[in-house]
Amino acid sequence: MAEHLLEIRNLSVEFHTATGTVKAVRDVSWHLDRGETLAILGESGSGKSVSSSAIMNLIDMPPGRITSGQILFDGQDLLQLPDEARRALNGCRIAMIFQDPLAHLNPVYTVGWQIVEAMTAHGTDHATARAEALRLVTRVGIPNPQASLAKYPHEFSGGQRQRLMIAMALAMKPDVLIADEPTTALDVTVQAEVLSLLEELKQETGMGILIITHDLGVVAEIADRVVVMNAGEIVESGETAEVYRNAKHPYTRKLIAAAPGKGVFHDPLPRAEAVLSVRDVVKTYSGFRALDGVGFDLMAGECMAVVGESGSGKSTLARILLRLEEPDGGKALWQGRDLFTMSPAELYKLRRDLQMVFQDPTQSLNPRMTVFQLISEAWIIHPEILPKPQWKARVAELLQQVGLSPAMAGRYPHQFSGGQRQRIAIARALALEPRLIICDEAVSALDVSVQAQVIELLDKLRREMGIAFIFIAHDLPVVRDFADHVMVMQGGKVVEQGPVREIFEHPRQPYTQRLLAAGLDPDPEVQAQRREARLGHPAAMQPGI
Amino acid sequence: QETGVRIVMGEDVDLLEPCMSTQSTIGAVLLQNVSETLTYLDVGGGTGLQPKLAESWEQQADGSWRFKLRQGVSFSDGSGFDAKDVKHSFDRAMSDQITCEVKRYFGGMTVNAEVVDDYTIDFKADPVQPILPLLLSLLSIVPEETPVEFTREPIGTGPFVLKEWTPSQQIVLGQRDGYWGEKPAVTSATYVFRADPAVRAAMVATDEADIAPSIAALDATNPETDFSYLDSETIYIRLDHSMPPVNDIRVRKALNMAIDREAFIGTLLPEGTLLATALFPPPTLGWNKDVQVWKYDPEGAKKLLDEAKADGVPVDTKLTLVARNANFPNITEVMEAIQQQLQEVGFNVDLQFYEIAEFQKLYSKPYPTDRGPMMATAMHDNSKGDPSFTMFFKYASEGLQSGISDPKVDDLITRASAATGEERAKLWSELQAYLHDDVVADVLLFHSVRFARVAPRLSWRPNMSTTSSLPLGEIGFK
Amino acid sequence: MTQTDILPDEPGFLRRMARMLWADKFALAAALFLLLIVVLAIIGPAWLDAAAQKQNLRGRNAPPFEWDRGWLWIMGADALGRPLLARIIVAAQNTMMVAAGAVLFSAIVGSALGLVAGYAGPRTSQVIMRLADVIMSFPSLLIAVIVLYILGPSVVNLIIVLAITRIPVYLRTTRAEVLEIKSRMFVSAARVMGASPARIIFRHILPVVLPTLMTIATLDFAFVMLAESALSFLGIGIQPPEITWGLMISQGKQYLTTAWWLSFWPGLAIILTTLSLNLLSNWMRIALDPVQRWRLEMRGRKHG
Amino acid sequence: MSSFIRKRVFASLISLLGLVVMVFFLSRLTGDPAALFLPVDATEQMREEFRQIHGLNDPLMTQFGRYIWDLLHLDFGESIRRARPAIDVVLEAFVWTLQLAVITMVLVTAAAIVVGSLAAFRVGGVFDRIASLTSLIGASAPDFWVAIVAIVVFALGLGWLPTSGTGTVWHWILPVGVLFIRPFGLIVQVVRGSMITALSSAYVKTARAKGVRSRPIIFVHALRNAMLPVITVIGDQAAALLNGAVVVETIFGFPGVGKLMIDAILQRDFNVVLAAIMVTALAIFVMNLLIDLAYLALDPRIRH
Ligand SMILES: Nc1ncnc2c1ncn2[C@@H]1O[C@H](COP(=O)(O)OP(=O)(O)OP(=O)(O)O)[C@@H](O)[C@H]1O
Ligand SMILES: Nc1ncnc2c1ncn2[C@@H]1O[C@H](COP(=O)(O)OP(=O)(O)OP(=O)(O)O)[C@@H](O)[C@H]1O
Ligand SMILES: [Mg+2]
Ligand SMILES: [Mg+2]
Repeated sequence: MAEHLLEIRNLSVEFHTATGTVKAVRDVSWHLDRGETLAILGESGSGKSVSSSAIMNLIDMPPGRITSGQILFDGQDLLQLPDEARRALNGCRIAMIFQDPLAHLNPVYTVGWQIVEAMTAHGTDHATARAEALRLVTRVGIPNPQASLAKYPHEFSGGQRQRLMIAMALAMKPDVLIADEPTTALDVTVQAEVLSLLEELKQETGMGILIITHDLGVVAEIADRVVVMNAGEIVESGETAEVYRNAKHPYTRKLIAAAPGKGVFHDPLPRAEAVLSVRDVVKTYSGFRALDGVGFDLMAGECMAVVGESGSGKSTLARILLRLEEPDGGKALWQGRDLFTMSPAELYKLRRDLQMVFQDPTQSLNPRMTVFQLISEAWIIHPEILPKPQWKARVAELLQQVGLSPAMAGRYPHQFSGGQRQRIAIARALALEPRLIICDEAVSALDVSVQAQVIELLDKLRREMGIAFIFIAHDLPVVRDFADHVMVMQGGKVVEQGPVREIFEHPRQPYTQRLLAAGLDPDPEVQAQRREARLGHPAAMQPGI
Repeated sequence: QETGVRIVMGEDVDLLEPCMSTQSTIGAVLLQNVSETLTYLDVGGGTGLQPKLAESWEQQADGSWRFKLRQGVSFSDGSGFDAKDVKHSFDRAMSDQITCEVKRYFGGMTVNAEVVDDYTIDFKADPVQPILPLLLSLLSIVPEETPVEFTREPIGTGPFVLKEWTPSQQIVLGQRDGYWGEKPAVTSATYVFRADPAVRAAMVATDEADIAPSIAALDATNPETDFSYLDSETIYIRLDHSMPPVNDIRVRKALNMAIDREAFIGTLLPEGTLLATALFPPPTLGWNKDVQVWKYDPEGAKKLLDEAKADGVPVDTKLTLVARNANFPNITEVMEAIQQQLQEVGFNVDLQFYEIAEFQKLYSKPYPTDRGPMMATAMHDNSKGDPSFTMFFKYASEGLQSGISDPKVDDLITRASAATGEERAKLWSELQAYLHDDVVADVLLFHSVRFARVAPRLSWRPNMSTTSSLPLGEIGFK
Repeated sequence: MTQTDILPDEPGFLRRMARMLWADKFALAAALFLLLIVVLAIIGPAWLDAAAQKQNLRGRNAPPFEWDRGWLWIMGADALGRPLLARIIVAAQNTMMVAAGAVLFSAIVGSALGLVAGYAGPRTSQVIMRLADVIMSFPSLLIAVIVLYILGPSVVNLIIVLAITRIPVYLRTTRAEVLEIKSRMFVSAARVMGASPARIIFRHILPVVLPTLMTIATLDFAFVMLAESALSFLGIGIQPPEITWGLMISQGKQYLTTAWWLSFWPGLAIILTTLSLNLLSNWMRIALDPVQRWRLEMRGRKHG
Repeated sequence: MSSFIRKRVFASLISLLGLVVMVFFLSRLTGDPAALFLPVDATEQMREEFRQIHGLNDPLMTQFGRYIWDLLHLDFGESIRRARPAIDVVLEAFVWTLQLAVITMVLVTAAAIVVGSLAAFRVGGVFDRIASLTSLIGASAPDFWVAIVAIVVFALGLGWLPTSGTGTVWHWILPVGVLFIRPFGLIVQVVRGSMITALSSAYVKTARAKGVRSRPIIFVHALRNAMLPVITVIGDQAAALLNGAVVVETIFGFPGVGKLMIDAILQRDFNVVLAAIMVTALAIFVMNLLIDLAYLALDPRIRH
């Protein structure tokens, strides 16, 4: 057998939990060669992150345990290597981009320091490392790179953090890059830039890329081969195009079939009184205008998608509408009353009606509460919703609705995969039966089949119960399928808004047009054509990268 | 360091004010080293009152005392010593501008000093004071120029001068030239302060100090270096005769008989401790050696109590036994043992310890009105050789800490205080016996002893006066 | 993944705790020791008071490990010939009452104020913090003397005096942590759900701070047990012939070089109690933290 | 930042004033200095004169007014006992206390952080057990025990160190050593607890993925996150030292502010008490300010 750059043979990983052993990865094998991109697709919670953590020696053992297998890197079995040798490889020859960037950045150090450390840990001198860090941050498209290096993680938007993680991973130009959902929080234009950056580096250094993603478009764009995982096992693998065309395993077929963006546009709802009407919201962070005169109207049962550049203030808008942060100006009338000037007591009464699914699911779940406690807390706070005897049944129902097993109710957040946590957060929001849910990248970490299921659920709630949605998303196909209304943001301003069909079919603003053009198609062949077209017309790319 | 000595004391010296040198910590540094007095009581040698800056004294017809002063004496600042200095020293100490401790010994009398000539001075007291020369052994003489406020630079006629004083750390005395008397063998003395007795003992053992005037009895294990001495402190339980059941003499007797004093010695209190029959120690004028210590007789005590009870005395009343914390070593255990012994014969005793200020309120008049029957354990110090320093305060009806009011006692005190010589001694003896046997004024317990540790290179032994002064002149080297 | 409609029944909380306690033998021993102390504290005075108070000057400072006098004398006797073991057992009640009282009082008041200071606005916080500064720079002895003079001596006042001086450490610790924790996203999430400040504080913030507070509290236990005897000397609180371990130690202090056992055994009792409390609180820190809990659960499995 | 400090200084001055008022009036409720300064046998007339001289006969408000007036002229009054300016007495002692506190806390902090972090790195390991056990035993042992035993061993037995006093470097070793123990035990435990949580967080995984060595992971990545409760407790312990280390001062004859303050309180030497409290309070306020600044420096999330 030819020597591969990285090869995993028969890897099995299990976790100990209070309710029994969880077999997270079962007998998984795959390989990655130099200059190759391998995509791992699969159900959320199917063991993708765990198996890649195993490569980096990052599984806590115990409670985790590698029960079998080999991880061969350059021919030597990593599992047999002493810790010190593995440490020396980490970051230098094998690097990883984590799925959940906020939790994975150290909150008390500046991002500059953290990126520099990735290099100094392997002997680069400080000055060189600093220069390189600046270059990297510029390359991943962080605005105002010099100043950004001195900022702390919590001062960045979700997508910016993700790009910082990418910069950190690329610092040493590793041989193998493991990218765990590197673009979930990126808008398509930035995503395109990041993907081309990876591609470029691959050409340049012969790096092998292992990319874990749910986005079939991303797979189509960069992957040479794919591996499909389901419930801890590999169900299918092969050339990207081949798998797309002739998927053999029913799960793969289901995945491909579930790819969003093929439905019919929602027709605009009949005009009615707006439940939420927002005007001229302004927010500044020490001089920086994160929101600049944002305004829109939202009717009951309407779903408004907010799309836009990463860092354009979408999450900030969500936080401000929920009064988690104080606005510097503007109005937000909820059923005629201004949310911004409400007293805490009034606000408290309204809380139940306005819910949010946060962009970083891990951080938004109290690590000391079980899933059951997390979800049922809603009913403790608002006892009028559900009498106690029904809690268990309702939790089970909610978990099932978001595609989780009720058996998981006794587990704690850290025992879940990224996508599973996101679904817990959705279930929690639904438990309150609110009138408005703000979903900040609520489905970005879900594989397309689960995503479809969740979207369908949300759509049903929208139709049947008149729940309004503010749906912050990067994934244009999903927006296309789910939204009634689209608002496009850039640099803290609303650049364009209108009914979904209008925006998608007749975008007026150049930014919107660029955004739509940058969308990826799940079909590798279609995507290959687009790529060629794009390379032929470099002008389509955003300058300055 | 050969001829220097290092002395480790238990308490920091706050002041080096000559008029305060009746306070033992100050006296230990100043008395007879820096400051001298007209007369000097030789407690250790047993020779009584000796001349110091006064060469002789006599009582005159009107009861006043005339002192002839020593000539050719100079203060350490160079000025000469004469009667004006004595007068100033006295007036300064009595002034109401400063609070000199020595003043308390002159309470209840008015004394006037009159300069007769440069080396003669008269002290006129009203009422007449037979023990005035003794009282003057407490007054340190300072130069005439000393201002009437507390000084921190003591000037005296003694053989030593204050060389260095780092508060809370050390005091250094150095020998001076031109001292009128014999040149001491010691040329300098360094005083340091350590509150913990074990540390003081250890310091002599490690040769960090030469004399530790007071160490714990338990640490006094080395007969080569450790010596015991009677320290003139007497421990007793003051009874309050104004309240039942203690106002009944049988009850007071029972209290005395219930306590097994012997059992304490060599156990909780060091060997050498004396049983007390008076509130002043044996080498005091008029000591009555015929007064017998109350015998330990629990049965007798019980019987007395039963009798009293039969007569309607409320003997079951709860008696509060109060004591001052850390008043003397082992006080907690001693008090617990006493409490138990009292309880064994049928008393109902509650033990209470107090901080000094709180204790003072209970111990001195005016007594709290809601006090209930209270017994105060206290210590009294009289190393001055005369019972008058004790009797009035502790037993006279007007006495500040008196628990009794007995006309005969009052009368005896007045008469004894005015008497001299044999007569005085006799009256004191009589009073001692009367208080102890007839009035059963209080529960007298012990005359306590202390221990000193002395480096082997010194030929110096502690005695009763060591508690109030430590004349460096007495220290010799082997 | 099998889909079931009912939630699995978790093993009962107590059973789970018991299993985790069993897994950590140190903590188990600590728990048993504390249980013993508590039992002794309850029954001790009734059971052994007479023996503990019976003086016997002939047997004073009797050395330990002499079997012929009976088991009560196994630790030797004190300066009045009273058996030390009996005294330690009898003293457990007062000691525990005062120590637990003072520690709980200061911890509860301190952390409550700290939660308020951390969660409330800057003005309230400033007032509370400066108050803490004042308490922090108020010498405990002065508080004791003042309380003694104004309120009079009693055990409750003793507890108050001991507690007051320790309030600032809980207060400051809690506040510092609250400042950080309240910026965490799960707190925001709870706010969005409409959780009341009380719920956020007690359900979301407090559990994170609690382990640290417990660590401090366990060591304060030792501190309070020792400090209490220092205040007895002012006449406040426990007085001989009532006993506490702290008092026994200070009474035995002068015999340190001649009869070490007088203060050694009560000292050992304090050390063991503190140690047990600490081991237990360390165990609790792990047992109550879902992220760490495997350390105990895994071990439990292996052994049991 | 400077407005933060300005506000803080202002608030601290108010609390200092409050402290002075409180101590002034409360301490005067605790008895008559005359009774303590003069011997029991002193006459009432002498007491009266004493009160007159020291202005204790004036109405309390007059006394207070006079005190504040003098204070505004930076006159802290005279020590009754020592017949010299109270502030001189206090500052002399405070210099020693400050040195002792700084030296001890620097050593404690360094040692406790290293030991606590390493213990947390391998929870339940041999080092963890040994470090925890010894530090806890030390921390719960009565301090005078430790002090006396240290003197017996190192000065009397081995003759390596002087028993007590000041003067050379050697004189510092025993006092600092004894003072070291309790804060060390406490801080080790707090560091350990806090570090266990920090070491299991996701950013530590990131650091490992970057190939950072264990030592910087512990001492750079995790430690800073774990520091909030730690510096609070360090501050608390430092405050305790700034208030004076009574046992050490008593036993080692160390001329610090602790024994001075106790003596002054027991003697009701009010001016010294007030001056001492003001000086130590000032030190504690400054220290708390530094600690609050340290919070801000350590955790950017707190800055808002
Ligand atoms: N510490 C743990 N204890 C118990 N179970 C765990 C633990 N960590 C992960 N798991 C389980 O292992 C399985 C695989 O998780 P993993 O994170 O690899 O999923 P994933 O494929 O990356 O999913 P996603 O796409 O949602 O990120 C999940 O079912 C999860 O519940
Ligand atoms: N606490 C903060 N301090 C300073 N700047 C902040 C802070 N929070 C957000 N910002 C800035 O505000 C801008 C908007 O951030 P926001 O999180 O709203 O972006 P977003 O639109 O949600 O982006 P993404 O899609 O990447 O999540 C960003 O440029 C970010 O750097
Ligand atoms: Mg994952
Ligand atoms: Mg965002």
